[in-house]
Amino acid sequence: MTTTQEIHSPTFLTGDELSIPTFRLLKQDGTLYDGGEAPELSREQALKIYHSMVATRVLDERMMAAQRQGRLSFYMQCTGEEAAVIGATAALDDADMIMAQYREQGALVYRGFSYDEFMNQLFGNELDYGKGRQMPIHYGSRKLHYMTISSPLATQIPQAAGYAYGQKLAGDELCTLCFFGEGAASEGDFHAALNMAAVHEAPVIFFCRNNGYAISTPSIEQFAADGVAPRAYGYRMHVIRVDGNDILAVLAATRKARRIAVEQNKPVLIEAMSYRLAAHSSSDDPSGYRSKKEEEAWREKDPILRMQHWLVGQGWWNDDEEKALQESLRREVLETMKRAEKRPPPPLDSLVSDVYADVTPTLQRQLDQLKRHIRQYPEAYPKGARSLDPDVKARDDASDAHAQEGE
Amino acid sequence: MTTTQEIHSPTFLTGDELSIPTFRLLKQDGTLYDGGEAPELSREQALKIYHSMVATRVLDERMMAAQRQGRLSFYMQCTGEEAAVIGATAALDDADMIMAQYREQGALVYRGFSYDEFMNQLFGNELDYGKGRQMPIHYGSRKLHYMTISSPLATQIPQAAGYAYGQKLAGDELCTLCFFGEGAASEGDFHAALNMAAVHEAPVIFFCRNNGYAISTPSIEQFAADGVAPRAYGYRMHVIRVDGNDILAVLAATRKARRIAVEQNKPVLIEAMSYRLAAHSSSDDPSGYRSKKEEEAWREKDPILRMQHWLVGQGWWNDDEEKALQESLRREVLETMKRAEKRPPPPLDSLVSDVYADVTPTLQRQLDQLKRHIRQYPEAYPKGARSLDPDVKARDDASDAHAQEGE
Amino acid sequence: MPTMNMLQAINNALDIAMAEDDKVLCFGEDVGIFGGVFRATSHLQEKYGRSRCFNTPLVEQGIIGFANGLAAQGSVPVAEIQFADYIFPAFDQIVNETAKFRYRSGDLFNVGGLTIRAPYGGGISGGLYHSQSPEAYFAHTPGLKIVVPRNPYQAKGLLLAAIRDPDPVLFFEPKRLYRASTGEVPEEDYQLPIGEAEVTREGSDVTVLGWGAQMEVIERAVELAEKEGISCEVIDLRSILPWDQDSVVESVLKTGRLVITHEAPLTGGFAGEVAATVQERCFLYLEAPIARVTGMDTPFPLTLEKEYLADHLKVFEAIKASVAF
Amino acid sequence: MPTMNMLQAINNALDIAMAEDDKVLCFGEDVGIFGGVFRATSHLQEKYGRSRCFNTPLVEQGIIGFANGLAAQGSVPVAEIQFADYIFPAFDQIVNETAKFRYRSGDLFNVGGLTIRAPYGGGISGGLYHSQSPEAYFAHTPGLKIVVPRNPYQAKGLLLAAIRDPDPVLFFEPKRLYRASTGEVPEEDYQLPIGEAEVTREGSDVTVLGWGAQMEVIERAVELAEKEGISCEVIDLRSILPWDQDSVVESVLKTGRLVITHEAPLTGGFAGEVAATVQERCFLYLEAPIARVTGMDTPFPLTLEKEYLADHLKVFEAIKASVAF
Ligand SMILES: Cc1ncc(C[n+]2csc(CCOP(=O)(O)OP(=O)(O)O)c2C)c(N)n1
Ligand SMILES: Cc1ncc(C[n+]2csc(CCOP(=O)(O)OP(=O)(O)O)c2C)c(N)n1
Ligand SMILES: [Mg+2]
Ligand SMILES: [Mg+2]
Repeated sequence: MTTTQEIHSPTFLTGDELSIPTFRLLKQDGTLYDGGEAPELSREQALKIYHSMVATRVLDERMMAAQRQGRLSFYMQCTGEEAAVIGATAALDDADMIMAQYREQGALVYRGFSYDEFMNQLFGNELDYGKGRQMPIHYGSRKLHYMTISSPLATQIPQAAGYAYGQKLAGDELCTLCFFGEGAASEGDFHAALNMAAVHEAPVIFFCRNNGYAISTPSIEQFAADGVAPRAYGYRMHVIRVDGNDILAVLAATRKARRIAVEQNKPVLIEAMSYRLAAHSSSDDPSGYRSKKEEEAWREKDPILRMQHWLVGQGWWNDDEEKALQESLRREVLETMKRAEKRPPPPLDSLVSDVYADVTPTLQRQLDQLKRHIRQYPEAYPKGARSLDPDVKARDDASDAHAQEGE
Repeated sequence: MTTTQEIHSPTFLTGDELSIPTFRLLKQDGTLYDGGEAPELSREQALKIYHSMVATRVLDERMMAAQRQGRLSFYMQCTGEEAAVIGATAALDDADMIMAQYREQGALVYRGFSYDEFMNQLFGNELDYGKGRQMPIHYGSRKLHYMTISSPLATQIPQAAGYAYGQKLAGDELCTLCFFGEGAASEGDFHAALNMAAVHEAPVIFFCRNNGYAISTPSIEQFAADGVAPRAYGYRMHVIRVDGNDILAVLAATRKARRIAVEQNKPVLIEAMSYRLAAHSSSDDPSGYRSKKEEEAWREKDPILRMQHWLVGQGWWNDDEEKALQESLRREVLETMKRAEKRPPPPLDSLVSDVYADVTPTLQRQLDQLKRHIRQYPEAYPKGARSLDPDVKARDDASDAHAQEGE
Repeated sequence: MPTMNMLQAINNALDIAMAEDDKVLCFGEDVGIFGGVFRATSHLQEKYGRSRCFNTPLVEQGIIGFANGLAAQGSVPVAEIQFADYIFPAFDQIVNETAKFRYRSGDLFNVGGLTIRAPYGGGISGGLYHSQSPEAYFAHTPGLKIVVPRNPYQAKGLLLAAIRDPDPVLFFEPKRLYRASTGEVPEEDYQLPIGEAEVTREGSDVTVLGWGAQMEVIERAVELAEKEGISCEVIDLRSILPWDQDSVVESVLKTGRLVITHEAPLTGGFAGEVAATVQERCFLYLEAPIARVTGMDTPFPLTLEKEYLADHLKVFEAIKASVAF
Repeated sequence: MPTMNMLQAINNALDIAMAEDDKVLCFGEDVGIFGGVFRATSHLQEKYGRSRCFNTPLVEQGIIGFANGLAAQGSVPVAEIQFADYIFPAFDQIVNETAKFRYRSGDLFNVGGLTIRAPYGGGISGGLYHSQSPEAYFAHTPGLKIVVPRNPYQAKGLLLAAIRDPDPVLFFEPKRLYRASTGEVPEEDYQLPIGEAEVTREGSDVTVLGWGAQMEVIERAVELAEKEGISCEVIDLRSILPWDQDSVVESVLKTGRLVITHEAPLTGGFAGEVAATVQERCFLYLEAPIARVTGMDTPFPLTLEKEYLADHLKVFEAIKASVAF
């Protein structure tokens, strides 16, 4: 439906006539802005959120260090964006589906993915739910309603629209939250997704993490507009821009978005303004494309510290607790890492399973041929050769774990 | 760059806070709206525009009739949208590139594509610049700066951005105008194109013909927003919505858009509101998805009549001239159609030329093999068999024509 | 048994699937009230409502992305791509997503419920963009199944099997036969197996292999050949992926000769895969080179379409040449 | 002659092309100031300015659409796709547009100036989406040229030829060799022919054919084979499309045996096309079935990558089996 207003001189609109403000509640010192009202938040949930943020940070620090030591092939940090990711997750029903990009491990932490589960994926061992097929950080959990990460960017956005539409038809009263970066939002799939969700009224929350960069590309070379939020006008979609380093604002905004999605069956767009404090990934060195000064300025806005200040102000947290938490998490990371590293790789058969629901004759032939070949050169394929004389016990563990995960 | 305005309560924007008005100059009776000012338009150009509109309408009527008689395999009409297409074209420099969708033959008429040239394409004969390879209505003309039509929708939109960027680098002071339908604007390529053009400041005019339908799909099932225009906000792009049946408004808007594009190197979006008065194509029957009443309401807004009324008001046109024009055009269509129908098909070699700049050995082998085969069964391949005993004269004509077109 | 054309058989299969399981959804461009530009989804919106049969915006990558999400959620989407020529904007969603969904997640998630229907092929004066046969583009993608029916009976049974198959299926419909091919089709529910070829005619001198609309071309060629005393074994591959190597190999071991035909261009076409496999598995039994009769290595033309196509005369000549080798 | 690794050779070729012709542009994700995630475009923005070397938004279909438009206009775009695994969103622009531009317009317009560069292939612990070898997906597309270099010298000469070729070229770079492969590379401008294979080693018992990073694998396999007294003729196909049938056929007519290897999965891979063609053209000369040593018919795995890959031992075994047949 188009508007019926008329003009009789050729006046162009330029976008300057509208501006989308940023929703903020918490100042960096942990106090609220005047007029700001904290969302309802029990001490218990507040601490769960905070623990998750810290646990994510600690995991990231340790694993990046492990990567530098050569223990891990690849890693990506959530650092700087924990409030955006965990605040959004905390606003959801635990059964809502999350379809993330790759930098949202905080959501999994919040939902209870254990360090062991992280490590098994990172090391692609026999207990990895993904069976060692994808690069590190491509987590997934069926029981936690967290879709397995896929590297091609933005593909999950229209999928989230479809998933949410299915939830609506099923009458689940659930929604899907879809995370993506401001870079990924340039893909054609973004446009497809938002338009389809709006037309078909899918209960989906599109959550854009605008962290300023897509690898080396600053957002100013990604789009000419005032961020991603104004695109909502193109789909007549509810939209809010929120300070992504402000846990309370993210929580409040996402809760409200969820109500719009689930109660009105309408998609919502949230743009969380934040900053990727770390490198893009372990393969990246940001000094080639941005200044230390810029990084420092953002380090001042650390979302975890901000929440910590608020918690302390509430009387819910103190330095001793902080120290104890940090230490226990560090210890746990190191222990679980050691366990996971030592675990054997997935069995050879996992090379051909899950391509289809059942292994096809052609794949069976290819597997048999591979086995014959490995028998000839077992020393050249140590991981595969293990499977030919399987450590039955290890395998049983693995299938137990999978059975659990599959519910 | 994002705005710095802040709010402290989670207020969602919904799109209702903005509305994009429609620019109109001409009422259906040919008089101007109060406060409207006609763009500068010489009698000569006005008549050229009008002639082109009528010539397009006549061509469409006759060719659709020819299709119904089985003389033509397929046809698509511009009917109802002549003002949008021709008004936009008339606002351009003749050397500006036009990249169209398929329903914009009016642009070619305006630029001087002859009925003969149309017919040769429609009948895919040896004089067709496209060498009989594409379906009817896939016109192209290098000398008239009109890119050959391609059926896959929206692919020309990012191409137009790139073409315009090249024009800018070349310092041509020219722009590219890209036509597309409101349906095609749903494709991922649309988003890619507008974003890239905005970021890289390409002098391109994106001209959306919003004619209410994409085949059977009404625009209300195409998008939830107020048309296509609000998407410009997502790219910080100049935008105007114009009455597509109002030749003066389209002309004025596009002229201004062209100045923004060429002088400021900025892309512009124009949304022309109109209606597809005819069926989608000769394969379509609109009675399955829209009412006669709706069609009638739009027939009242006929853009050609509207311009005619204006011309008569200017004292530049009368009934006798109208009658003479109609008759001569009808006659010309029929004559040129007869000529084109009788023309032989393109030679057999055209099957393998232009796949690459030079015919590859494999293709040469395939052609030779085909020729041997056709020699065996000449009666089964009458069009191809002709080439084996070529009518040298006809071929020479064809290559003359191509030489001309290639400049 | 009623007589149906291929469109009616497809419509009937969709109707049965939607009636049986309300998780089945049909959508795509113009498939709603209009029933699709070919009318394969006629009356489904009336019967099952707008939420289960609907028009989508005009965006193939969105249609398949949306369908992938629905399938992952547990729905059973049947997505239509209006012409197979327009499936390419969805190539990433199909090849990188649909095909790899189960594998990459270690079977935590899958999109096995997905079926993608698309009319394909030439012979309708469609030129470059209403004629393509893109099956080989997808056949290089483990995780997909690809099915092409040759007549209404096959279309219904294979489509029902595709919708219920635990893996995602690309279902290419020979649009040239939509109305041209008619035949008896049971009214009841039935399925035909995916992954199995069918020997439609037994013979001893040469095996002739194809799928979809080419089966009709093969029939005409084989009739000419039989008149010249050549005994042909005809195989409809039906599934391009996974394909039934064993049935083809068995036939060639018997006849010693193989002619494969498809509409798509030669280079990189699926006949190459079949030929490469068969020469390996039947090496000592082959009495003539495996012949491929295909479209030419060019985009699909219009005016000279007849010359371009792999028609019955070209297949016939290839059969003769194989036997005479 | 300076020693360069493959990235340096590519960077050098781009530099030469941009210096020579200011219509040459380089763009893609992160190719600007950063010089690309692999640094193939290092310093080009500094040297030639932001208007000729720039970052694009993150949208592959847009990159190629934009590049098609530029090429049609007369510019000479060299577009980078960050990983070949991410070329699929641009599949429609490449297969329906780039490839068919000249043909459909009767040569009024063409995008011959276009070159698309993309790093491809496995062996870098990249899993499903940083390892694919998609050449066969494109090889079914008349109108495209496809080139894959095996070392720095080849990379420079072929890339310069690709940029200047009158047809659009897909240039797949074996990223595993980016830094691993070094060699002497002339500083001057030179071109190597597109469409011609190269015999890199002469031999008499068996022909071993590959391209790109597989050439290194073949070298190792052939060394093992030579130790066992098997004389191998090695061919680097270099161009996948159009491919040099005559050179391959000539070699097989001599050796009577052919082993083809590529990283991509078996089914629908380009080895099938080569095998199908060679069995037809060399039928009476073949002394063993043509063997294909390829990736398995699965998505690309991670932990068991070594097991999955078509490595030198598998190629070696295939050579032995061929000779022993
Ligand atoms: C389709 C596709 N193209 C390119 C890439 C390579 N790539 C991985 S991450 C990335 C940048 C993403 O930026 P953004 O979406 O802003 O997310 P952020 O990393 O900032 O969280 C790119 C280009 C990819 N994974 N998929
Ligand atoms: C990629 C692609 N998908 C589908 C089609 C089939 N198709 C041709 S025209 C059309 C409708 C286009 O509608 P719109 O863009 O509004 O243009 P209009 O016909 O109204 O001028 C469709 C779906 C196509 N040509 N290309
Ligand atoms: Mg980012
Ligand atoms: Mg329309």
